[in-house]
Amino acid sequence: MTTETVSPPSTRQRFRAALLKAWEPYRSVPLLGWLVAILVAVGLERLVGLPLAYLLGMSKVPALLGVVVVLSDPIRIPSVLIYILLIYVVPIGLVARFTAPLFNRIAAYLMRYPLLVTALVHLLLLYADLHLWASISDYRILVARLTMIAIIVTLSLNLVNGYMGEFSCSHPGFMALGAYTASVFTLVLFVNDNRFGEAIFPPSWGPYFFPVGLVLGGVVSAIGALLVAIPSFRTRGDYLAIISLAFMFVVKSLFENMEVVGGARGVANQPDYATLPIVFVWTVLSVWIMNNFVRSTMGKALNAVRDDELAATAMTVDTRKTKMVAFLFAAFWAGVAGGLFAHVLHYINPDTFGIRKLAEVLAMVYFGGLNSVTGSIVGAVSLNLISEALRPLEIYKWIIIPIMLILIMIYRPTGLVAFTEFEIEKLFLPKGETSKGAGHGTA
Amino acid sequence: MAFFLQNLVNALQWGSFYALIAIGYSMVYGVLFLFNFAHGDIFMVGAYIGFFVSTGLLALASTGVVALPEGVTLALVLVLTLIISMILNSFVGMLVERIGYRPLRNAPRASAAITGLMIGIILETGNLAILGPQRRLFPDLIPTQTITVAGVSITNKKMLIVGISILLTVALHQFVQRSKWGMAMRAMAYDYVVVPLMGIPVNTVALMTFGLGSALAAAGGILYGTAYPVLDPNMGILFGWKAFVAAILGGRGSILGAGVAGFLLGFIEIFVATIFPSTMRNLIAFSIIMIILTFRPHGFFGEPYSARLRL
Amino acid sequence: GPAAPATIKIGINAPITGDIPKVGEGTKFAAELWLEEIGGTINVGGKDYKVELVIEDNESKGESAAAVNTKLITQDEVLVIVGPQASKQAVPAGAVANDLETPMISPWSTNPATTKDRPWVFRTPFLDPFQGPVIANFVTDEFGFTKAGVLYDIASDYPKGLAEYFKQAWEELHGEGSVVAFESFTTGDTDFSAQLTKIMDAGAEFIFAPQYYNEVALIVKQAHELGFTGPIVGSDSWGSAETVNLCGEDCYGLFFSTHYAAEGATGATKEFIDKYNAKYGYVPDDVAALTWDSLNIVKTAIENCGKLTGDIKADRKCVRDAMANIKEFHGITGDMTFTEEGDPIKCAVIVRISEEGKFTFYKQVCP
Amino acid sequence: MALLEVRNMTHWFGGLRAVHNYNLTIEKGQIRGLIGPNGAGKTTIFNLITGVYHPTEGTILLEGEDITHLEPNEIASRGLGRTFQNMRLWRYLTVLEHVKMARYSKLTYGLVGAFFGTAKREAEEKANTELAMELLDLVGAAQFADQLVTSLPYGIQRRVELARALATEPKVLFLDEPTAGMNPEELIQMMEIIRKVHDQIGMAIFLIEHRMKFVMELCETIQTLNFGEVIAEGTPEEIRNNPVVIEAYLGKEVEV
Amino acid sequence: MLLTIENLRVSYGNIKALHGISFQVDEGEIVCIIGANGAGKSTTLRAISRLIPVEPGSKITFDGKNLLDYPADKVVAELGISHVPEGRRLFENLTVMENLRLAAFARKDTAGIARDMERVFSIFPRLKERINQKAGTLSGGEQQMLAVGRALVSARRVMLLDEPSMGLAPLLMMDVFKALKDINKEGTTILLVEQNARMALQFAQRGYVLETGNLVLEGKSEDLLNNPDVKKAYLGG
Ligand SMILES: Nc1ncnc2c1ncn2[C@@H]1O[C@H](COP(=O)(O)OP(=O)(O)OP(=O)(O)O)[C@@H](O)[C@H]1O
Ligand SMILES: Nc1ncnc2c1ncn2[C@@H]1O[C@H](COP(=O)(O)OP(=O)(O)OP(=O)(O)O)[C@@H](O)[C@H]1O
Ligand SMILES: [Mg+2]
Ligand SMILES: [Mg+2]
Repeated sequence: MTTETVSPPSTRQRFRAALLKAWEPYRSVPLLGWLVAILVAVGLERLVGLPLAYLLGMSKVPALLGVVVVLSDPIRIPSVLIYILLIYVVPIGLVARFTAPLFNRIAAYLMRYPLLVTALVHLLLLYADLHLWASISDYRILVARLTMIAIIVTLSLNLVNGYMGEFSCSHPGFMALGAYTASVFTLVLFVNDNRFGEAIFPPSWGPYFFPVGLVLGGVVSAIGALLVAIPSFRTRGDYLAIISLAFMFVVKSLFENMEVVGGARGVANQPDYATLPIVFVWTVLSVWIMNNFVRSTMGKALNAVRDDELAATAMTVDTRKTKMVAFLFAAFWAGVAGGLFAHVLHYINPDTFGIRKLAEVLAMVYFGGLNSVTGSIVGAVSLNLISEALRPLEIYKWIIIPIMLILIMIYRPTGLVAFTEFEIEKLFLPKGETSKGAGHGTA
Repeated sequence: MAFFLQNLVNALQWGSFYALIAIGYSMVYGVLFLFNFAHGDIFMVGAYIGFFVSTGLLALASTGVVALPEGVTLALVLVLTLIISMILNSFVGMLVERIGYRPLRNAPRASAAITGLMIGIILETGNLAILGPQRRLFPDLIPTQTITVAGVSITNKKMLIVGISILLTVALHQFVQRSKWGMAMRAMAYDYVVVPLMGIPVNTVALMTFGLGSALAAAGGILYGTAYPVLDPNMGILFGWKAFVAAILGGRGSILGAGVAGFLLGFIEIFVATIFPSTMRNLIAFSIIMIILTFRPHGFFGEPYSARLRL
Repeated sequence: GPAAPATIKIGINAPITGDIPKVGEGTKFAAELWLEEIGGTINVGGKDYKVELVIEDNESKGESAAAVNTKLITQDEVLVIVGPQASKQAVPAGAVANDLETPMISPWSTNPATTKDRPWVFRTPFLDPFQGPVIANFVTDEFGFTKAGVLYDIASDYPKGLAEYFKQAWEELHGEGSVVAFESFTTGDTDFSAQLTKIMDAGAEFIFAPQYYNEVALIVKQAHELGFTGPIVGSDSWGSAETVNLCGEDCYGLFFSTHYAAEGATGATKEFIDKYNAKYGYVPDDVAALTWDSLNIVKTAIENCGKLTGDIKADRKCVRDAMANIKEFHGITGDMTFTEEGDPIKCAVIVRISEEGKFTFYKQVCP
Repeated sequence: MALLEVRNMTHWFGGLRAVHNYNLTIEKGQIRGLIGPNGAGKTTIFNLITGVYHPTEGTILLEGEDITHLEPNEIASRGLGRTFQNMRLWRYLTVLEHVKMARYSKLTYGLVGAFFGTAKREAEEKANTELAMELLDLVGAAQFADQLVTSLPYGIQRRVELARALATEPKVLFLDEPTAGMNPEELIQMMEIIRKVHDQIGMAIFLIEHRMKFVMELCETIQTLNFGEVIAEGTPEEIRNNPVVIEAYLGKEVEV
Repeated sequence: MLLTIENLRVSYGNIKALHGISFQVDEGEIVCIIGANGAGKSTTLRAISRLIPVEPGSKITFDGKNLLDYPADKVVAELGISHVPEGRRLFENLTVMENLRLAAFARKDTAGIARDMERVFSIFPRLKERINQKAGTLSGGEQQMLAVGRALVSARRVMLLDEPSMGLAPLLMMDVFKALKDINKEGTTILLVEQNARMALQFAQRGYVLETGNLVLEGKSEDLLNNPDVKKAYLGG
């Protein structure tokens, strides 16, 4: 018995229809086509970006699609728009549209190979896009790395808050556990540092063992998660919310009191292991694994537990185990993300992992969309970019972002793109009428 | 012994604030079943409103419009400030309900929680943007008189604060348990869709819940201002989260429970700081809470319930 | 761009929102005042360069400060960065500046880690290891006390560091255990009754509280309410007009060590204070004074560099070298020389809060 | 040995004795009914047997094994499937996913499979999809497989619930008012479906109903419950004419 | 006419539930609406008690007043129309007594309330035994009793009943309908929605048949009971 709003006004519908019509030709562009088109655009930017920027009266290639420039220097708006149009929109549009048949054929051809091959081809292209785009400036690289880490955190929190329908507040704590563990791991073993002394192994080994440190961080935070999970999953209700909140305070306070890791001053000097490709690989891995999980019956059991726990148990679902697994799993990834985060910033302190981080991560989850892998990516990327872009607004940034979020919540209460996962197989399919048969034949 | 008693007195005062804010949380959480993460900031707004009202009143008094003895003027200002601020702040709470929560009645509970969180951030930043970065000094409405009994120093402020807090807790508890409005609030927590079928105006009930909670927050803010007279825009954040913990520790829907848990949190914090290195305050206090909840998952006065985030 | 007139961009990395917005404001105001003061230009090798300030908010967060530095360096292509203020942000931001080879000077960060092993990072204030003994010596000489109580914020770099250096210095003077109570709290706490009760119970003759202005007011008032009658001594973080605004009469007669005393200041210091006061309506904090000095150090370095090539990398290197080579600098917060690490050696001032609530000069203590 | 045996089961809710000294034996393939006035304790008996509550006294044996203190999911995976009086479906799962979910305890691919999508997982999921489609076909809901349940008509939802319970491979199927909210037409359809399912799979069925037409036509024997105690047990004919049952439950002018 | 519905149209998002139905209920009548699952019966009742918005062009008149001017709570409190919703919708966290007291929320006449409560307890003695039990722990049938009880206490002019027989034991069902008849005799108009069409038609004076959002038949109960189409579709042949 819910009260739904009446159908939207017709002007909006007409606008939508026009938009859809303009979009029509692009429906038949496969993912491959888009990736190549973007590659062309970022390649173009490398070649002529700077001269074009000079020509338009800017001293630099606009970072983050020019939003930063626009806000700090509104006279530049036309220049930025022209730049974006010439470098991104037009090339991508043209290439995507006119190469669509070609790439549909290639995509269909790729379908003959195992999924892994197709996936690798796409990932390589995606990374090439990212690399070319970001390496124009260190600022872009930093933002790209932080954004990808945010994707891991957001997705892992979505497992708990979206898929499992609990309200967990402990993610900053898990990140802290991962960040500290990974930092101590690399600093003790591979870095000559005045806190932990001489490196035990040759520093050049560090990058190769970095994954071990990250996994270790993930494991430690999963163990921490056990402390939260055992009491909270004994009964139903909002206990997780409160116990996890307490846990977050406990972790923060614990590190503040641990002199070995610098107490409130934190730990610095983490080596630069979390480079763009490394973060990219971990992000892809985490998205792939979490996406796999939520699409399996084991993962769907989370939804069953959320929607009706009693029914789930009556249908043989081991609800306690299901919740535990998902929660520890989510904590693991938050820990990994924390480890990466520490190595991107080269500095962490307990204060980084407090209430504010919590508000940020929660915002990303709910902005992007509950119960949704795509949504988590959308949420993490958009909020990170928006918050970087709005920096020139100083104080008003923290009025505008919350207002935006409230509006999203009011008009789309479950977030922008809720309840969607990738079907990896379908993602790579060729598009449009030419390919219908091909897709089904191989899927 | 004196040392212990002194800490007991300190803890009572500190707990009062947690209690007052926890009650407000409990109103909305226990009653409407929503996390109102803006509540800590509503407390902050209450304190600021109290600041402006009381400075205004003091300025008025100093013009000599009414010539009363110093003590009487201050007492009058305190009472007026309490009343006016509670009313004004209840409007703030109702506004929050209207903007942030009413449109989300049909949404998942967690979404409303996020709106609350965001409204909280807006209140903090808005305060900073409008009033600038300097802290405000809350006027001294209760000239401190310290009584020392057996080595324990007790101030008139402390007694007043503790007294008012207990009074408000009990009064609100009675209201929610006994009055029909209170009953309507509890009903709404369960199923607001059919509430109008009983002839109950849903929106009024929701507004009232937020209004009452916010009025209490204002009282908390003003008392807080008299005890810790430095106001800053972020003062509500940590307070709010901790009071939220207390609200649940008290048991869902139990106003009394929230009050008791608020005081308890105060005790734990003060005594942890007394016995252990005080840096371990949060560490130990929250560990204790985790342990309590492990063995008493429904809090002190709560009943088992199985409702969960509606998605 | 190449067509634009030659400008020098100076990045300001300030906490405009977040925990310490007043610090951000002071930074911003001082920087703007400074820009006015120099007429918007710096003369390098006979050529006038227009100066442009790029002020960015680091939200009082470490990672954000690092991001701000990265942006300032790679996106805005600033020549040099002034800030961040608090050590919490200056430590991570310093790493970025050092890695990207851009000179940075923090006006306020007193944590040794900020500049340690970072040839590109400098600072203007004296360090905690210096200030600790200054206060210990002062109290010993002035009052002849032997039992100290300390109350500090453990979650904040500055108070924690300073409290520890003080403790070390005090115990060197009066022996093991002479700090009878070493009590802490966490940022955001407002009730210190438990700690104060403990300190009093331990028999401390005075309390050292290296805290920020907002906490100072609460600590002093609560101590008085609990019946503490001894002096409460502070550090440079007390040096804000807000301290007296918030604390009122409770703070009159108390002492703290700092960079400069506003009341009774003379010469350039007084000039700065008056200008600031005239423009913004209040007496500048030490942050503002230190920011002012930092900017002037930057200016001196740029001038000493002698010539700007337009190649930003080379110019940054030139400025850094010039900065490292400044041996003597006469600032409004005192005269300073720089060590290897990029830290200044300078004198501290003991200030007494007068019965009118003014910061009056009491004595100077030099290393 | 009986398939399912309940011995001297008693249950108290605080001070309320909801079930008293209840006994039951069900053999393979039987269809048995449980009727009684509202609040007699029927649903409670279901909940006790399926582990939602644990009885204050008494034992429950499934194929001779004591299952009294097992958790609901363990009991369900040993072969007691059920539906609920007020249909408990999952709001955000599709019909197909509902049925597949009931295969949870039969999955063997483990966490490795869930995380990394092994070949074993693909095979198992595929097999379960096929099985689920068969069951949906059996209850006549196959064409709704990809829809969310909330958008479906009530009658279809009941069928989905039935298919879901069947997917647990029950040895005994517990149906709590399977026709509540259905019109006579649909009631007859439901009856046919249950007959069909019973013929094909051959499990035992234990059902609660207030619709006498349904109970009388389907069940071999019927228990009548009042105030938590069995007041009559027998064939439909015996029950229909039992004065105690008429007095307590059916009333004089029964409409069948 | 007490209640006149004209061209009532309702949709849930894009799903059109009612396509413009019109019917009337006279003072003191018992009228029933029958129809298959999903026909829109419950939707009709929800529209009358203003729980869901209606589309423009719909008209509902009650006692000469435009009912659409009243929000849901005023429909109960001022117009005296009560509604026993589908699926009972009790406040399961409150006790039986609290549920009943809440139902009297908008009433001021203490004596009247007490009388009505007594009446509820005399019709459903079982409720009296359970007076301090939480509604959520009542059995299905007990919950249904409480739902009807609440409506009896909240308003007495018109009662909208949505499948009151669902989940009731045969004997109790008789009791409930008898009680409803009594209530009707005392002047309460009843609009009933039922799956159990035979029972409903035996109980009501007039009936309407709703099919996928349209009214397809109307008439005296006896006529409908004997109508072959109705017999085939709704009375089980
Ligand atoms: N959790 C509980 N706590 C307290 N009492 C309960 C609880 N669950 C059920 N009861 C009581 O136990 C009795 C039996 O309830 P049960 O639900 O088994 O009835 P039922 O026979 O299924 O009735 P119906 O046909 O109306 O569904 C009822 O009086 C009910 O109020
Ligand atoms: N909240 C809702 N959201 C979307 N559609 C709904 C909603 N409620 C009802 N409907 C749809 O509106 C139509 C009419 O539903 P309604 O509940 O009025 O039917 P009904 O005649 O009462 O059926 P039943 O006998 O099952 O109670 C149905 O197609 C139903 O699916
Ligand atoms: Mg039942
Ligand atoms: Mg209906």
